[in-house]
Order: sequence, then structure tokens, then C-alpha cells
Amino acid sequence: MPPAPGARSIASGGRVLILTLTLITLTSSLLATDPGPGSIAPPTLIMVNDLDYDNGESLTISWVPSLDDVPGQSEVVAYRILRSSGGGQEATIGTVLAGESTFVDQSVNRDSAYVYRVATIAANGGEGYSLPTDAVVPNREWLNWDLVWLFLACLVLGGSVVFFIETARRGKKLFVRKIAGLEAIDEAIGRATEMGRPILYIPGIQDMDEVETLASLTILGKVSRQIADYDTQLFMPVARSLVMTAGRETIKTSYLEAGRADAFNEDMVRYITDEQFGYVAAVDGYMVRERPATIFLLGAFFGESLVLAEMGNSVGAIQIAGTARPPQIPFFVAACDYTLIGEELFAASAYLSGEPRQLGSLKGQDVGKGIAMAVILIGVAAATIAELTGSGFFAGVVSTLQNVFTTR
Amino acid sequence: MTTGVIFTLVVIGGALAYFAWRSLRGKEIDRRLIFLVIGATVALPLIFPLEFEHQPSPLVERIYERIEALPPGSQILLSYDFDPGMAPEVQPMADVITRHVLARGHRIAFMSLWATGQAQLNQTLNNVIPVDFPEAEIERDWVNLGFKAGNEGVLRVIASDLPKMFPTDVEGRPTAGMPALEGIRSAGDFDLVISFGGGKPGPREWILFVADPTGVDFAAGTAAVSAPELYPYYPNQMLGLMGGAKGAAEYETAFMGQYEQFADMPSPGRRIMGPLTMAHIVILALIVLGNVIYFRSRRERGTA
Amino acid sequence: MSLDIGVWIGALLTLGIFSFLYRDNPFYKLCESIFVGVSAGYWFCVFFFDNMVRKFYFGVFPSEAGIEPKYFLIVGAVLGALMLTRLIPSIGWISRWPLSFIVGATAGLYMMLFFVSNGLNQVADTMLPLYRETAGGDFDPAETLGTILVFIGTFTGLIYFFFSKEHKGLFGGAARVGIFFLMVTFGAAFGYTVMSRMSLLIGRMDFLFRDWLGLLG
Amino acid sequence: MNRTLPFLLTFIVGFTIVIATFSPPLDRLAVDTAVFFSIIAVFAMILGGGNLVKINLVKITRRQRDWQFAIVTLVGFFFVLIIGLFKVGNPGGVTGQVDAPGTPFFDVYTYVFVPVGATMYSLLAFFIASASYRAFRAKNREATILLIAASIIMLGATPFGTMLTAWIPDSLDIFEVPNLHFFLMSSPNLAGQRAIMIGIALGVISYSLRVLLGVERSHIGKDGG
Repeated sequence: MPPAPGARSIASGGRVLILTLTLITLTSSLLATDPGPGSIAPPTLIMVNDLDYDNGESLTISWVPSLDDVPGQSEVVAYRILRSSGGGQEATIGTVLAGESTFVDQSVNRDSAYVYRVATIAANGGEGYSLPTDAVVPNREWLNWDLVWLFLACLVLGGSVVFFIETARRGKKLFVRKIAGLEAIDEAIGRATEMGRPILYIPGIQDMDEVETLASLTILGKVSRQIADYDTQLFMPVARSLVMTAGRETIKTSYLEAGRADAFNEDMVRYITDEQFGYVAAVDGYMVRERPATIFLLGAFFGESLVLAEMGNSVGAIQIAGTARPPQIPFFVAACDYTLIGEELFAASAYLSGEPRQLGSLKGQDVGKGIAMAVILIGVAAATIAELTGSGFFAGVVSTLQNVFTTR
Repeated sequence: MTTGVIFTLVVIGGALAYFAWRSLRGKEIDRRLIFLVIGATVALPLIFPLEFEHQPSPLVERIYERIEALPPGSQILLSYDFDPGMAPEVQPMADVITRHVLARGHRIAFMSLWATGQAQLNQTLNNVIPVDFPEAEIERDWVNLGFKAGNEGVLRVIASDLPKMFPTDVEGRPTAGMPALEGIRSAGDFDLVISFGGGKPGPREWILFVADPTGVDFAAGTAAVSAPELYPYYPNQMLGLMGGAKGAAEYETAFMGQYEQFADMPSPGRRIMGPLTMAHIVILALIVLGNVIYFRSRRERGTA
Repeated sequence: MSLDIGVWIGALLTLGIFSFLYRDNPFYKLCESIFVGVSAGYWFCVFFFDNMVRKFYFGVFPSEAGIEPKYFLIVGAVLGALMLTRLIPSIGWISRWPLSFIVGATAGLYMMLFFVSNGLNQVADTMLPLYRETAGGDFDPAETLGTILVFIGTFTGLIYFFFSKEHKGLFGGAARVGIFFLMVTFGAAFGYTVMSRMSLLIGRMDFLFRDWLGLLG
Repeated sequence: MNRTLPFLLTFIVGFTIVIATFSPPLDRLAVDTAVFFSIIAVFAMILGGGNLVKINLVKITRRQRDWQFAIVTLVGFFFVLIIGLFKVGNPGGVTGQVDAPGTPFFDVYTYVFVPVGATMYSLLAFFIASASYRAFRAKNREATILLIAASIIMLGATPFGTMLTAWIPDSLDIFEVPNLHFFLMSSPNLAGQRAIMIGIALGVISYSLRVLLGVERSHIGKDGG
């Protein structure tokens, strides 16, 4: 795409432009303070500011209120903002109450130049107009430089993940600790096989636009690969049609890989209903009637977490659960045999694959954790020293760190 | 104490005694018996009202004190940001605060950020104001600004310009010149703002977009599940917090104790605290009994 | 006792669901079947009118003059139509395209979303001095203890989540402290939801006794 | 082709959205993809609804167990579908709200949907009780901490919590139940939540990168499949 006219790719360039514009408008509007006798004083110092780092879709107009706009008195009622562009007709684009001194014009186009006037409206119907400002063209910025720290943080973290994926690919051995819930998967599938009872896989109740559902489907890929080997019955009820399609695709792939294409059956994955508790009613009914030996509850869960997990527990199933919703984790911890807590859910697919590159990414996110911990440590230490000694230097360190790590 | 209450206590006490007896003999309790007892624990105190003494906690007391301390005629904004799901816990707070505010002679502006909040708001307008304050006049003593779609957007606007978002009340009467909104240019001009809710947008958004920028005094009433996420804002950004039915019951107790003419008012917060308290006690007892069985069986295995 | 048929339907359905607590039975199966069928149809209609009619159709063909048509939405509809290739097994693999689009979009979106709100901002919020004073400038023991615990808990909790280092020695000890904090979190979370969840049950009981049976005043 | 194109699609769409975070003109991209998603989801619902009908029809024709209830499900499904799609009793026309109050569609929501949904949800109260009895046993140090924390919080939710410890002198008031409740929720609880949240953030980033870079490609399927 070609750069938009007037766009500056460098922050300082944009700032200088705005500053000059502001100065020009300042001087011109200073001359505007000449209320005629008997009329109401117009607002002064009309400034038009282009917001930094936006898409060039707004201009902010500000002014110093009319001398007659005194708080507590009601001589001035409002201010009217008028705009013209390209020598065309001037039109009112908005009115704000007395006491206000800014207006954001969000109906501007990037390619046009705009001239503004602001008028004081008096209670007695009188009006006082300011002089017009100079023409201003809203500026589009291709990069939001306020987010430069976020960008760097992304690079560092993403870089460390990619770096360790690469390191692992080249054959460097990486240690990964055991995750109990995942170690238990083999045993859980084996148990269902021995008992000749089905395995129930619940991927949460959210759709494919939820990252936990994606993570759950990735785990399903590994789990169903093992189930295919064991030739155990698998049932996956879903609450979203897209998850049904994706789930079928995933299981089918696993069965093909296991060389068991014959054992795959589309009806392993069934759409129930999109309604949260309608889904729960059906799945609870299934549990009681079919008595699955093993239940996986992996994905995004809400209030239904315990209703599902307790029912599963009551039919004597081994349950492996995992979610990234902090409020639901305790319910799983209480009612399930193994629970993947937050981050472990996302690490699970890498862990289960055992593939070096995937394990490398876990090492990469550990580096991220290390950085987070180091920053917390430095931040807390500096804040404590600053609090105890009143040292300006350390207070500066803290506020810098907080700025870097705070994004709107 | 009525026979009904005695009956309730006997049933629940008897059930727990039976559970304890079984547990001491090392026998697990059937889930269905637990279900039955929980059902009875909730149902009986509802049928035979069981009320407890409530001692207002500091978080609740500070809201009460603030409304007491404001000079009569102060202006208070109440926002109903909840749905029927949260209503059993939150509606009682909204009702008792409305009573307190009007009894103190303050003025109220009602509004809602939730489409479902309008119906809850109407409950207060139909069941509280005409019954307890027949003399209270719309426009003079209270105004219903109604629901406005736009979530945080609404808050951003009213933080600087309330009439812009609410040029009229819910029935189309222009708000300009209404005595209830006298001198109010923005939400920051109110003497106190209270949000009842627990979801999004709710008290958190009120703090971020209204209380922090304008510095207006702010308090919240919320469902018990949402209370912890609001704790960090107390006491600097939020002067008080009512959490769950317990918060409502504490406020009702404080109010009914001081305002004798309201000693017999409906107190749904206190009423549902009966079953709630009994349910908590039964659950605590179940935890203890579970551990009794566990340690018994462990000791048996140890000696065997 | 209520004379309203709607209340009666609601009450019977409520009892049917509660009967499941005792055991599975035909009454529950009936309620379950009604609920599943009705709710699937309900959401189908709501999604159809919300997304297909309101967002898509009126996005491409605006009902009012002056609104610019959003032709790019047609791309979304084409992707959606590709989902239907699943109905023809021989070209069913084409449905992977829209799925890949969704997977990419979700992964990209959540990566940034979580990074900012769950990651960076939480780190920033933890940077507080371990020595706190009251508004009056005196030492505040409660606040100080609180901040110290938040710091230790966050720090050791993160250690627990380390995957690439064995939980042994000092590191293992710290991870164990981390688990303790997580357990307090879980216990507390369980405890504080009890009140709201019990209120739900009270709400249902209230419906049965008040609205249906008319037992309560 | 079967695998390369899906991979490229994931890669390009994902990273474009990441870059869009930093670029105001692309900012709207995330919103637009959400609309795409909801359109795709409607098409998928045809598959889902079809699956529901197929499964239940099979159940009925083969006289499988509980086939009678399959009829109920199908009748309910088509009944709501018809009154919804054809807007029976709805004066709003095509553009009107499908669930406008007063329509049969709305009545189904109010009289069937709401009571059953709320009752299913309220089963949670019973399950909380059975889980408390069964799962909160002091098997080890972790479990003991969990059950103590839960008990203090629950006690704090009752009026007895206040009475139980009212005798504690003011200088030690931190040990009174309401204060303990507040303290537990605002300090250790906050710390645990934070560790979990930061962990999740890192987990999601690493997972997303694996998906976008094609290290993890189970969603793409297998050739010839």
C-alpha cells in the first residue's frame, strides 16, 4: 500500500508538524479576541490538535473559554463548533456545554484540510464567534510508537521461544519436568480399554475463537492418537458446530496416523446444542447412562465445571481436567483426579508430542518467566529502596519499569 | 422462636447428628442423602424464616456512615448493572440503599448500564418508592435516567458530560432543569455514586472511567463471587463495598436498627441469609465429617 | 397455587431436572430432550438473524442510504460456504481453509491480548514497595505484610510453573511454597463462590414455593 | 496443497493480526475478523443442526434405546426453528428483533429456557456440598491448606464468623474472621491469581507461536485425508 498523503513514518516528524500547526493557530486565534460592545465574548486560543498515533480519523479542537463563561453563572449556555473544508460551506458539527473547552471531531477524512471556528452561545441568544483557525490535515500514522516497548517485549519473548525451538531442532537435549496430569493419560486410556467402557472427551463449551478450545483440540490430537492404538471407544459431545468440524478433522487425522482409518467414525463427535446448560444436561445424562471409564475436561469452562466434574466422579470415572479460567480451577482440583492448572494446559500438547521442537518452545516460555521474575524482583527492590530512603533515582527506576510494562 | 424454626433446626441438626454418627463408625455418607439435606437446609429456612444477628463489617459500615453524614438534599447516583441471576444477592442492597437515601432526604438519579438492569430498577421503583415514600416526587426527589447502551462508552461520556448522554429521562422528560439533577454537569458532581453489579461493565468500570478521573466518592454492591476482584480498590478508589447477601443483610440491619419506622420493612437480604448461613454451616460440617472418616480409616489401616 | 400455565411449565421442568439428583429417570430424560431441542433451535435462529442478516446481509447491502457497503464481508461468507464442503466427503478437506483462517486469527489475537492484560500489566502491578506506610506516614504492618505475601506468592508461584528445570533443592522448595499459595487461592475461590451458588438454589426454591405453590407471603 | 495452503493461511492471518496491534490503520482488522468468524460460525451451524437431526433420526428409525425422547428433541428443535426463522407472531419483519418480547419465540425462552437453565445451574449448589464432603480431606499439606482457606472464607460468609472471634482483643484484630477473610482474599489469593495469570500469558504466547509457525499443525490434518 502507498503511504497516505501527509503521513509521517517518524514520530518526531509528526510531532514537529503538529507543533507548528499549533503555533500558527495560536497566533491567528490570539487576534480573535475582539468582542463588540454588548455582545458576548468569544472563546480564544483555538487550537486544533491531531492525536498522535491514530488512524487519522479525528482532530481535537480546544479553546480557552469565553471571558463571560463564569462557573456558577449562566450567562453562557454552550459553545458551538463550526467547520469548513476546501473553501466549502461552513457547518455546525457539534455543541458542548458551557464550561467545556474541548471537542473531538471524529468525522474527518485523511485527505482533507479543515478550518474551524468556535462560537459562544449566550443565554439571551447572543453569539460570539472566534476567528477561523488555519487549515489542518489529519495525519495517519502507520505505527503506534506508544507501543514500542510492547513491541520490543514481543520480540524478546517471541525470539526466545523461536530460539529454543531452533536449538532443539538441531538436536540439543532439553529437560522438561514431569506433569502429573499428562503422565496419567496413558493409565486413564488403558483403564477404559480394560473395562471396555468409553472415553468421554469434553473440549469446553466455547467456540474456536477461544484459544483454550484450540489448545484442547491440539491435546485431543495426541490423546486420540493413543486411543486409536488401544481401539477404545471415544465420544466427544460439543457445544459448537465449528468445534464439531474441527474435532472430527483432528480425530480423523490421528486415526489415519495410527493406521486405523477403518475405526474412525464421524459420530464420535456430536453436536448437542449451543446452550451452556442444555449441553450440560445432555452430557450429564450421557455420563449416567454410558458410565465412561475416563473423562477428559480440557478447555474453556464456566459455571458448569463442577456440575460436569462431580457427575463424572459419581460414575467412578478417572478424570483429567484442565482450564485457564482461574475461578473454575478449584472445582476441578476438588472433583477430578488430575488438573492441568492454567499454563500447563497450553504446555500439554508440546509435552505429549515429545517432539524436540515443541519441547524447545516450553524452554522458551520459561525464559519469559525468568525475565518476568527478574523484572518483578528489580521493581520490588527499587520500589522498597525508594520508599525507605526517598531516593529519586530508585523511584525513577520503578516508574520507568512500570511505564514499560503498562499498556493501555 | 416459632415451631417452624424449631422444626427446621431439629431436621438439620438431626441430619448432621446422623451423619456424625455414621462418620464416627467409619461409614461414608451417600451422596443422595447429602443432596436431600442440602435441599432441606435451603428450603426450610425459606418457608419458616430464620434470621440471624448481623454485625456490619467496616466495608459496609463506611457506606452507611457516608450516606448518614451527607447533608439532606445531597445528590446520589445509583446504577443498576446486574441481571436476574445476580438479583437475589444484589437487589436487596439496591432497595435498602434507596430507602436509606430517601429517608435521609437525599435526591437520587437511577440509571443502568445493563439492558436487563432496567427491569431490576423498575422493581425498586414499583415496590419501594410508592410504598415507603409516597410523598417522594419524581423529578424533585428522584429521576430515572434508564438504561443506556454503550457500556464503558456511556461512562466515559457521563464522566465529563451527563446531560449529553441523558438529555431526557427514561420517559422522555427533558432532564435539564430537573431539581433532582440540579447543578449536575457530570457524574463527578454527584455527592456519591454507587454501582450495583458484578459483571462487565460493573463497579470496576465505574472506578476506572468515572471515580478515578473525576474523584467522585464511589461505593459498590456486588455478588459474592465478584467481591474479591474489587478488594484491591478499597479504600483508596472505593469507599465501601457490600459483598453478596451478607453485605445486604448487614446494611439492612444497620438501617433498620437506626430508623425505627422501617423496623418492619421487607428485608430480603436478611431473609436469604437464613438459608445461606445454614447451608454454609452444613457444608462446613460436611468438610469436618469427611475428615473424620478419612482419619479414622487411616488409623485403622495404620493399626491393621 | 399459581394459575399461570407458564409458571406450571417452568415448575414441572424444574422438578424434572431436580429429580436427576436422585437418579436418571424418564422425567429427567424428557426435560433434557426438550431443553436440547429447543435451545439448539433457539440459538440457530438468534445466530442466523444476528450474524447472517444483521451483520452480513445488511453490511453488504445497507438498508439506509449513505452507509458504505462492506464488501469485504463477502470473503467471510465465501469462507463460511467452504465449510459446507464437508457435506461432500471427496472435497471435505477444503473445509480446512476456513478452519485454518480461524485458528490463525484466534492464535494471533489471543497472543497479544494475553501478553498485555495477563502478562505485562500483572508484572507491573506487582512492583510495589515491601514497606508500606499509612496515609499519616506511619508504618502500616497489615499493608506491608500483604504486599510481602503478594510478592512472595507471585514469585514462587511462577517458579512452580517452570517446566525446564527439575523441582529439586532450593528451587524445589520455592516451587513448593508456590503450590501452597496456589492452594490458598483455590480454597478461597471455592469458599467464596459458595454464597453466590447457594443463592442460585435459593432462587429456584423461591420460584417453586412462592411463584408456583404460593406458600411464601 | 492440502496442507501447505492451510498452513500459509494460518501463518499470514495470525501474524497480520499481531502486527495490526501496532498499526492504527490496521487496528480494525481484529474487529473485522471477529465478524468473519461469526459468519463462518453460522454456516457451521448448518452442519451442527444437520448432525443433531441426523443422530436423532437414526435413533428413531433404528429404535435405539430412548428413541422416544429423540422425537421430543426433534419436535422441539423444529418447532423453535419454524417460529424463529419465519418470525411467527412477530410484527418486526426481517429487520426486527427475533426475540422481541410478546412473540412465541420469546415465550419459549421465558418459560422453557430460563427455568431449565437456571435449575441446571443450581444443581451446582448440591454438587458443592458433595464435593466438599468427599474432596476436602487433609491427605497432605497442600490439601490441608486448601481446606483451611476454604473453611475460613466460608465461615466469614456467615454471621457466626464475626461472633466466633469477637473476643479477640483489638490489638490482634487481624485474627478476627472478617479480617482474615479480607486478608486471605486480598493477599495470598491475589498472589496465586497473579502467578496463574502470568503463567497463562506465557503459555498462550508459546502455544500461539507453535501454531502460527507450523510447529504444531494437527488442525491442518493429514494429506489425502
